[in-house]
Amino acid sequence: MMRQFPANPDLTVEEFELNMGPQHPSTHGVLRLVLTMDGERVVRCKPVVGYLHRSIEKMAENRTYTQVIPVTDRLDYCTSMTSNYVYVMAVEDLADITAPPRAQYIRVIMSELNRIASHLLWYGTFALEVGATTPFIYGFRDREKVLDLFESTCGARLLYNYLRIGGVSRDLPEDFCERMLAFLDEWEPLIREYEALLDENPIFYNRTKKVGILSPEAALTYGVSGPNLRASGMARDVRREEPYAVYPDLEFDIPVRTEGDVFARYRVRMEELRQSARILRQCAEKLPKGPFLEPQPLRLVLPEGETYVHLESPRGDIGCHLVSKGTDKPYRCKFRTPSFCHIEVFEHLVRDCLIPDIMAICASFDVVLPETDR
Amino acid sequence: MSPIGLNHFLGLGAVLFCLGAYGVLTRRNAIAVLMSLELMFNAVNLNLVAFARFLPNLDGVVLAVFVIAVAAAEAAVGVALVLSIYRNFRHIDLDQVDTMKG
Amino acid sequence: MIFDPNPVAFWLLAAMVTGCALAVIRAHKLYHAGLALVGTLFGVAGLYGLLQVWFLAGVQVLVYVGAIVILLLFAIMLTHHMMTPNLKTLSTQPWTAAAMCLMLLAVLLGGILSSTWQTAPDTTVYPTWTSQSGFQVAEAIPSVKALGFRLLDPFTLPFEMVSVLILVAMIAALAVARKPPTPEDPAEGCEEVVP
Amino acid sequence: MEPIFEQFVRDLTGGFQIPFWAPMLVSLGLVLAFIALNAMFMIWLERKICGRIQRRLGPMLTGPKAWARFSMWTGGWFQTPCDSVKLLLKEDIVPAQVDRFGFMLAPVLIFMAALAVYVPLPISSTAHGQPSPIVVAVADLDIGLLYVVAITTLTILAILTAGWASNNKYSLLGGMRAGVQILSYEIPMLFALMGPMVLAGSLSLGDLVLVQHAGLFGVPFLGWFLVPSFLGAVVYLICAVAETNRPPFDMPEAEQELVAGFSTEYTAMRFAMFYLAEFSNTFVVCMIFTAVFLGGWTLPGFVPPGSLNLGFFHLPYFDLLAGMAIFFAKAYAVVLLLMWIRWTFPRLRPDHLMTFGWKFLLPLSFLNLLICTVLAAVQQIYFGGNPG
Repeated sequence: MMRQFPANPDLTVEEFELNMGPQHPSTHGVLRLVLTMDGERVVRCKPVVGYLHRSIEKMAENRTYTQVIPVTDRLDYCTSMTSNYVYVMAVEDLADITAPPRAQYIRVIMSELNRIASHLLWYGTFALEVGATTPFIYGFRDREKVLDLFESTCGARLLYNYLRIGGVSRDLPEDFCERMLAFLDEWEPLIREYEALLDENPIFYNRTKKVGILSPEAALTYGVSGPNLRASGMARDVRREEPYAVYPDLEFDIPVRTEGDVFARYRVRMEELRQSARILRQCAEKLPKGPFLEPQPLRLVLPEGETYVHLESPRGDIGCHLVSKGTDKPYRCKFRTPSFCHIEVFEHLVRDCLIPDIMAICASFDVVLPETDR
Repeated sequence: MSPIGLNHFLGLGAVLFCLGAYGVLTRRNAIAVLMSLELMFNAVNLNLVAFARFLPNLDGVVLAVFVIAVAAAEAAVGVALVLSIYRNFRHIDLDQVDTMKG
Repeated sequence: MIFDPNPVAFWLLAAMVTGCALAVIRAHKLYHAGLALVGTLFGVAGLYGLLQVWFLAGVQVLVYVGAIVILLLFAIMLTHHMMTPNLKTLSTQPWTAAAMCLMLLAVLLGGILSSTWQTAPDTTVYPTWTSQSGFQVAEAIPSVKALGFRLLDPFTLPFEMVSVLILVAMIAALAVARKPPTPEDPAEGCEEVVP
Repeated sequence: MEPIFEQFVRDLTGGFQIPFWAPMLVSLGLVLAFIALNAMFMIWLERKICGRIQRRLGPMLTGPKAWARFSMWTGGWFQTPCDSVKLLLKEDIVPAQVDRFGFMLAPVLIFMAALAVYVPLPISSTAHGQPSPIVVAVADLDIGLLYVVAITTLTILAILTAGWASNNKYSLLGGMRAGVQILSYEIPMLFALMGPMVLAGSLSLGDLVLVQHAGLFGVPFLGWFLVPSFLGAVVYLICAVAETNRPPFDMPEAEQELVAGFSTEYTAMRFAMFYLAEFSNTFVVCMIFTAVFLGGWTLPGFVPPGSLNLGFFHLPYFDLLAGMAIFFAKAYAVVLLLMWIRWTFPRLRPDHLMTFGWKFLLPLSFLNLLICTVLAAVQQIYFGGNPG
């Protein structure tokens, strides 16, 4: 009689394949992880992306330079401002346009507010992934107030379409700075409250400490950027290394942790919330008067050439590679998005973890799927 | 209906025991054999308790407690063996676990 | 007081026990056999209840259903694909086995019927502790206390031996079911393997 | 239950002899009604507490608008009845690839367990028309605590069966997790309960309460086993949360990990049965905690009169009603504690859960048993024997 001997004698139970996603409560949209499991332990993990592909880059090739801006909103719905910004920056770089100083400040204000909104959203969902429901509501509650500020500025709460080539679409409302400062005064003490809910909780501590450790070398190899890179001990920040807009005039620290685990990523983002508030206060103080937009022709024609610019979005280093053939439409518009790189890391980090660790690790990287697939 | 006496319980115990024995003899799956063994344990226990109550002597119940304890130990070791067999052969068909035959 | 179990309850329980036992030895899906085993065990627990040995009925459910059967079900889940029925249920000679078992049954029943048992109504004075009078007070139903005293008074040594046996069995089970240690094996294995 | 019930009927009708099956039927009906109504109330309360903790209002729209205007605690009263009706009316789906027998059996099994576990739970006592106070329970079993623990194991079986029969990997993982978790936490739980058992010298829940009322070392305020067996109470409460699969121990149905664990494939009425059983079990562990550690329906040094005469109105069975009020007040205090825990903590990881149970709770429960045994011996030697 046939006797089957095991291929791998170390197996205790049968390995099976588990499709986590594309529809799963905690893959935030449509990430699919093909997991090979040994009981609760992950043997292999293969992330599958592309379920949310909308061919944004191709669409950009068929629109005039101004018309592309609303499309970039959809790049990352959590931080539309920075997506707008990186594209506008590329166009301005190629066309050699400089936005007026007031517009520069407004852009920084919007970027930082959006960073706060994005990190708050992340805080809520991350806590939800490790099973705490209450922080979710806390995070979303305060995000609402940021969205109110956006709404009063550009009329939209999610997809702003606010930045323009050469400035921003409209000036800040009269009382914007007062309202922003009032919000910061009210909100900054609440960061302590967020931390109190999670930081000192032994369950949370055990779930996140020494879980999903990403070494600095591996982080660089995979192209990890932003808070995730800084949590692995690399003090890299585009705002500091290749300062754009008015960042050189502003004082802020770059929070760094050396552990590289889930907890470190969480802490770095919490500190970034404080730093963003600090930047915003300085901006409110220094905001100059003057024009907010240097008007450009409706049908803007860019000289032939190409450029690559990048900036620090809440998720990391987002870049735009723009190629112009001297027409009114981009020849090629390629976005380098941080989430795409971060998803690659899962394969490496999730191995030998338990299912709950997958959730904690994936959530800690703050991956946004529309940005990944574009 | 006629009153129920000791013989009724003993008869039921005998039926249960034979069903268990049939299972042990015919089942090929190790876990199924373990289950049939539990049936036989239960038949014995039933007899012990019936004796304890009809020939009034509590010792039968005490013995039944011991049997349950031993059955628990047996099941633990049995399942461990089954898992071990499964790890080595990728199946738990007892008729094919015959490498000791040489 | 003559001890007289309720006949209706007895026959119902007997039918349940026998029916479920048949399912245990014939079910095609092993998991169903496990569920049927639970039915049998509950039936036997009911019979214990009928015999007024409530403590044993409780222990039966707690240990058998709560531990042993769950353990067996775990073993089934770990060693089988989820839904494949166990195809080769019976060995090559089911009829020989059936004949043998029927003969065994005949012998047992013959023995039972031909014997006369010295049955007697339960008049034992089960010792019970009360604060007023120490050991005394008769109880017709073997209470948990009576059983406890019985277990610890003449049967102390076997009682302790059983605890040693369980300890040994536990260690043995761990030793057998453990993964062979590999260098990169984490100190804390996955939890399902520990029976 | 029976003597009181007979007495009650006799009082009411003037000497009517009830058939033997009537008390059983009545108590079955009472328990069923209690499970349904209490679960509805608990779900409403849970949502309100959750809302309070998360700084929102919770359900406010269903129910009388005038009440909702008054405060958040008076709004949304009809939310859970509406939800139940919705669940009842939904299509009952049995997926094609499931094991039909197991799939249909599991909810029935879990509900049976939830129902049967109420039998020995004492909620009050009365001396009305009786020579000595009688414990009000469906049946105050001699093996009460053992019975409760034994019946609880049926829950594991049901969840395992649901997980296996659903033929879904998430369900299977959820079922396995539940099995391992409940099995592991049953052991420290049993040992935690053993402390009070030793102190009272009985397994019967009614006896346990009466012993607590009598007090330890002759001091009634030491009577609640919460005091002498404090460690046991803590261990029991933690294990009880784990046994009922409530967060932070809700690994088996962890939404973010296993979708809905063992109940992923269940819809409509079958899902409602799981849900109902879960809330019922939560309340049961609170009732057991009340009876075993918080002195049940008694307050130290307080014995309610058998009937209350207000002059214009004579209230019989006053001791029964007062006992019930005290008992449910205590039980709901424990419920509130569990809800507070639920909405504050993140979820544990399965291996941490195992380590916590085996390496921390189990030794702690052993220590508790040791302390209780010493205390029981002291009580027995110096204060005239076992109070039980």
